[in-house]
Amino acid sequence: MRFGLTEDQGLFGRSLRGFLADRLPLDALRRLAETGTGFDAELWRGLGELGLHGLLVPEEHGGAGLGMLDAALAAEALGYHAAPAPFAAALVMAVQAFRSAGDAEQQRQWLPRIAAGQARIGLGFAGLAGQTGRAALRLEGGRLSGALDGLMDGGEATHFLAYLADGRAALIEAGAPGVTATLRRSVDRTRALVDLDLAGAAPVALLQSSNDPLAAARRVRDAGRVMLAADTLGAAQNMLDRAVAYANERVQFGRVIGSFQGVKYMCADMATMLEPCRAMVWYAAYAQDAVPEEAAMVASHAKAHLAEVGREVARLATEVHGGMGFTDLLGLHHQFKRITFDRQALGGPERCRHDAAVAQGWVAA
Amino acid sequence: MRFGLTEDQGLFGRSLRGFLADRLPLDALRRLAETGTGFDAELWRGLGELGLHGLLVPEEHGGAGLGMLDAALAAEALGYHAAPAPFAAALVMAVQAFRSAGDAEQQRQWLPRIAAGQARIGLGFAGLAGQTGRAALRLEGGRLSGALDGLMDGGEATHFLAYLADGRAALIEAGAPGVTATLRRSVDRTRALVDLDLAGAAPVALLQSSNDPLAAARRVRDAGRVMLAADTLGAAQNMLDRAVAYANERVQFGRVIGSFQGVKYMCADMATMLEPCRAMVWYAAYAQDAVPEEAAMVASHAKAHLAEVGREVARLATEVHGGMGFTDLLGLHHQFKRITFDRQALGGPERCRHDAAVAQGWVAA
Amino acid sequence: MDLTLTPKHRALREEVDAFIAAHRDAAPRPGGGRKRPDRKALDWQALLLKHGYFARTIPREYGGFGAPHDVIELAIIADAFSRAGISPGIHNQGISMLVPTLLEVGTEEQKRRWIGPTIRGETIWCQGYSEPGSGSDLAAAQTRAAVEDGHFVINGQKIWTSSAHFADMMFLLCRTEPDKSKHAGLSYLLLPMSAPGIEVRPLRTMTGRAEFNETFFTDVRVPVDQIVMGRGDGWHVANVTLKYERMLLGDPNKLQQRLEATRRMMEQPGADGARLLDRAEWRDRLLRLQGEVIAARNHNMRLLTETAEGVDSGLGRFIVKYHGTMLAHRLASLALDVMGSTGLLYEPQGEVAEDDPATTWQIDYMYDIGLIIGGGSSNIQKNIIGERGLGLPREPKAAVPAGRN
Amino acid sequence: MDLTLTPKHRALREEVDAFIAAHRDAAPRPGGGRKRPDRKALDWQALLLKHGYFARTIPREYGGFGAPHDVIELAIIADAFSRAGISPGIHNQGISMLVPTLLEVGTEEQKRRWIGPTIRGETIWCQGYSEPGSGSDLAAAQTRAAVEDGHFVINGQKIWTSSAHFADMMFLLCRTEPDKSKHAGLSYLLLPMSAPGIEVRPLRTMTGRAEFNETFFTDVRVPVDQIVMGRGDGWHVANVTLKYERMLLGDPNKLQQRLEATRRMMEQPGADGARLLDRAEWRDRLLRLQGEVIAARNHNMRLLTETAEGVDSGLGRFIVKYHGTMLAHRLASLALDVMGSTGLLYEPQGEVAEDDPATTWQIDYMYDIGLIIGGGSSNIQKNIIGERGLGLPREPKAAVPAGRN
Repeated sequence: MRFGLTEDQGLFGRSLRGFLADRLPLDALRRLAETGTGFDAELWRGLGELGLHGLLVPEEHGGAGLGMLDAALAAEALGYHAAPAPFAAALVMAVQAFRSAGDAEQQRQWLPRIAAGQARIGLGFAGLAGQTGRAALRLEGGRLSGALDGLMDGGEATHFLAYLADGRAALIEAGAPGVTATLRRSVDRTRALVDLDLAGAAPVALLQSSNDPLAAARRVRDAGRVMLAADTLGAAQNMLDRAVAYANERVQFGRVIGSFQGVKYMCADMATMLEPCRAMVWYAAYAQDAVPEEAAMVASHAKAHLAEVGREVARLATEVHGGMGFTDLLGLHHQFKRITFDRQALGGPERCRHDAAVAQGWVAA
Repeated sequence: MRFGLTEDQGLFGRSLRGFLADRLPLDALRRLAETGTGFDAELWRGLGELGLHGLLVPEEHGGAGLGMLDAALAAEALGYHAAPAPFAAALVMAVQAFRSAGDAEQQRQWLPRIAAGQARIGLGFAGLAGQTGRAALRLEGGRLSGALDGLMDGGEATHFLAYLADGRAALIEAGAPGVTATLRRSVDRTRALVDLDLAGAAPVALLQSSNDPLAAARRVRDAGRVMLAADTLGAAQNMLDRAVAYANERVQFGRVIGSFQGVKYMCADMATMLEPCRAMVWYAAYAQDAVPEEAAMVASHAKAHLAEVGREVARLATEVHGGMGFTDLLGLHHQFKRITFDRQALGGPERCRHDAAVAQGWVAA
Repeated sequence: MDLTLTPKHRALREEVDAFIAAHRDAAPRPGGGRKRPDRKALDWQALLLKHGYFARTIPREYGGFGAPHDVIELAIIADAFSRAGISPGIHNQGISMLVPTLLEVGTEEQKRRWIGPTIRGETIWCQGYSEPGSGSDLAAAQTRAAVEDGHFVINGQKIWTSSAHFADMMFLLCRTEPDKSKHAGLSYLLLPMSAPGIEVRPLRTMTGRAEFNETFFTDVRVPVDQIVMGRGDGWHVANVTLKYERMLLGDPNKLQQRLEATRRMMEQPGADGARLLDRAEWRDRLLRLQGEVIAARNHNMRLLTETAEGVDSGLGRFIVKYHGTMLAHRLASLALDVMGSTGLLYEPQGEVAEDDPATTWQIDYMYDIGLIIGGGSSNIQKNIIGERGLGLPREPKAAVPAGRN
Repeated sequence: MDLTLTPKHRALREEVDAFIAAHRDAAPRPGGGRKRPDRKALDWQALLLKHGYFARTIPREYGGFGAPHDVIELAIIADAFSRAGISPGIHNQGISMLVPTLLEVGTEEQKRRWIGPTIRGETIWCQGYSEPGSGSDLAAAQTRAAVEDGHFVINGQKIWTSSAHFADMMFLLCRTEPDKSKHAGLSYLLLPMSAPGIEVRPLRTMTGRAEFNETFFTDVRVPVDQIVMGRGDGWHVANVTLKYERMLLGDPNKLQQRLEATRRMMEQPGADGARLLDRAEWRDRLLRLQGEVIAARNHNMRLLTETAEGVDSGLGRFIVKYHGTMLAHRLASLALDVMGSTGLLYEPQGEVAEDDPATTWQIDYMYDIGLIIGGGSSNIQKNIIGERGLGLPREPKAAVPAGRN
């Protein structure tokens, strides 16, 4: 009966941040971002050792069996450090997809592989989440053809989970015959997008065990939205922390700039917007597991609200840094772009708010 | 070939402001606002002597034959001083109504009376402009029945011009049989609203000479919107001017508060929002006379934009004054409420922007 | 995070919903600025206290319900009232600021004496903080109190004393130690407004009502034991009160209440038969505010949990007033826009009778500006957030007082 | 107000429209931050100059078109290009800042020498203003120039010198009179970037490109006559340039260009076949920005008229940069939102080739933040607006430098 993190959760968040701070000093981040694949084998291994791969995978399938709030804390830490690591799609949405629409055998087969870090699944959602780009897939005679743009976490994926318009999802092996995956570098060089062209590709699994495939797909979408919201929370918090530190250091006109109300109030405005977002993200994540009647609404609201706050914080924190914020020297832009990515992926704020209205019955889908 | 006021226009604006500053010191304004009728006979006479009554009435009908930009300058001055005087409806929209939909005889009969200050016409527009409230009028056998809420400038009106849903407008004498006019005090005590209940009232004139009555009605609406935008420009400028003066005077923490960036930047933000509005209002007014293809779009845009800017300036200027801004002591609230009135009358910003989209063919009406 | 509702919580929710359904006609209309509670409001308050829907965790010996602190319970109650658009009880400066201040730093005797009548709405308090020369700069207060014959003898002037024209008591920040430094020379006294030598001059505000006052003190005598903490501790006590004032002014239940009320208006067909909720540009505005209200409410739940666990929320608490008052202003703005031209009507019914919705919203809209200013203006809040919340340096002292250029 | 189009104006409008229709394929893509003009851009520039669609009012003897100042003509031209979404020519610091500075305070010889090649896009200028220790506090510049043998000998360091890595010339603010007070000790020099002793180190920005540089000066020699105005006049000249920079950065034609481009995107059917322009929440956002762009454009027309009539616009001019850059940022924000997830793709083609729309908008979105910061950050702009525009007092000097608490 409390609204807050457990001691374990606090510890988990801190240790993950500590690990990332250690592994991703600016020069390392800069180097890893060069590739634009959003993946680094060593970082991936390290995150696996911390238990990230199987975070949401039930213990019976070799995971830690933790909940969406734990995953949100991980996403926040990854966003804070702009970590080039598959997560929202590969380790959260994919697990959610198997759990909500995979049959027992599919879960037994795939969830342990995800937990072991062997299956890294890029995931594409298109129309169902308000993504733009091509989204025309046909499943005929067990073969999948067509195009799906903008798969998340697809940079060095072993598999792709492609959603069909009816809410079913097909798992496809990267490199299988008929599968052409084109890496598209996104503005956020720590996370790539993949465009998929399929010509009679044979899925290795078809997730269709839900009674209501569209509802199952929406739950996957909602999980993803919460993760992107949490990612923005982390990235924006990082930018605010650095803006405050910079304002405490930088001298202009004979004074530390943080002593000028102009700069101080920018920091205060950022904190005022951002601080309530923390509890909002916690609740949105928690609701995915524990408050089904509110889950869809709060997931979409968290995504939309964090996108709006994130954009403001991204601009203001950069402004506080003056010219330095605009350069590559401090690397502040990694978080800036992280926030851009989170906003535009899986539906922008207008779309998310629309979905929140649908979830409340204010308007038809 | 210039974008600006003529020397005459500058002079006209200044002399009107000077007159109003002289006639409306705070104690006088406070007294006149008590009634809530938006009318004072002495002020009305004085404005007539300055030529305001017949400003837009053609010279052949005893007016000055000036244009909408001149009227906007008058509206701005009236807003600046929160003058309790019928104007937007009684002296602009009504004239526009006669000119666009009155026949020659009606113009000959009524325009001189308007110019002489004898006919003070309250005007009601309802659905056509996005007003809320009752708007159900029936014209049967030359008799008008039904209800129309929120007539502007109706406080001590001699006549009411009531628009029908088809764009025709009926002129009704106040106090005639079947006419019940209920004065409703608005939050802006310098301008009242009147609710009209009609039971078989006989119009003294029916304005129906336009080929396209709805288009004629929209031109009247647009003229009114420009006037309300200009009124907000004046009221907001007044609030900004006073905020700056107060910030230059008031001492806190041992300093004039205007020397604090916190206060200074509020003033700078207000000026940055408001200053471009001046040219916008000029152009919107000018376009009513001279750029027919843009007239509807810019009128609605000016109304919407000034409403948004006005609301921000109203809040910020009050904030700069601290507690004093919230009291009646400085009378700042007269302009605050003027801005509230301008925003909510003749369609709020969303409605006005919608109309701007319609005017550009972006969407069907 | 554990918001699982126990059977006890579910029962409470049903109980509150049933209570509201049974008694909703007895509730006074929420919003509309400050008035002295009328009979209806007092009766409603008594009913809420009796059921533990108000002052739920305040000990019984001080007049509360004496329930153990349970964030979920408080949330269930607040949520039920705001969903239903029903007044959750009286919120005034005595209840929301003085009571928690006394609970935190008052003596046992002070708690027993003042908390009960205050939460019942019988004793109305006003706040004697600001002075004409020191609105934002509270610690510069010049109203002085000298000790004579076991009494403080008060002389000076306060301003912005809301409710002073109908208040029974005042908590007063005044200078008792003129020899000490600015902040160390203040004390925090409690005094009856009926004391000889107090003159209250109402200040009419932009709402047209006299919600604030100037209060003049001429040799006003107060027994020396009517002090909270000790002499010279006034700045400390005042800051405790200000902390609760910030929480009061940012109250998320009020935000939720407004959001729901606005949504209900948008569900009504307009003159053209269409509902604004069906227009995407309007719906999006409402949704955007809904997202912010959700964030504010979740944040409040977090703060309540931290308070219950004795954690100092720091920054999380400092932002509440600025965040909440600005959001409240935007909610009232939307409500006015929804009402359109009919929302311009403004015919307040005075201190006692209930106002119509248009008038109530207009009052709220204006009063919000007052709340943005009062209790430490937004600029003061940003100083607090920046300096105490984020650790940024203070404004340096000016070498020469800045004047006109 | 007289915007009546004369037959001459109507003819011009038709002429420009016809020109655009005939030549639109020759135009480089607008937006996307700063690059050295490529062949296509230079050819386009030459074409515009020849027709008088660029540098229309600059005298022929300096390389312009030599038309008399006519606000309507300029508006007709700007409007035609922005409606068509076609590049209106090169806007860089040389053209928009140095050229008007020379026209205002340069010598006849300086005008004849520099304006022509600059407006043709052949001579690229960079601005040597900011230093590592003085970003916002320009007058604190420490780069010094001592006179020896008829030359200034420059030593020091500049930062944020945009385009320095491909510029031909620099206008430099440096300290030539070390004995004089802060503002009176500066001079404004013109020097070739090829001069020995200049080292340019590119600074990669968030766009991934090197749009800015650090520039180091070691005994760089410049003939003493390559100064604008006299020794010690540097602060005055720099402020003339800054005035034009503010105008450049708030350019309303760029805003109009962006608005139109965004509207066109919103008219395209999306993946689900629906047009965003048909969704009221999107349309309302576009409309709101359209209203602001209209205000900015009307305001610009007013300023142009005032300039032509020799009126000092004061406040009206001071707000332009802050207003324009913030609005540009919001326009780019909408454009990105319209593109959604496909707008995330970012594959810049380097200094020469054209970028795809998603990349171009992302660059603009980021570059806008740079523009909000550069040329005097928004806070500096607000100081100028508040102090010079509104007459509010300056920040008082600190008694003790403020540091950490």
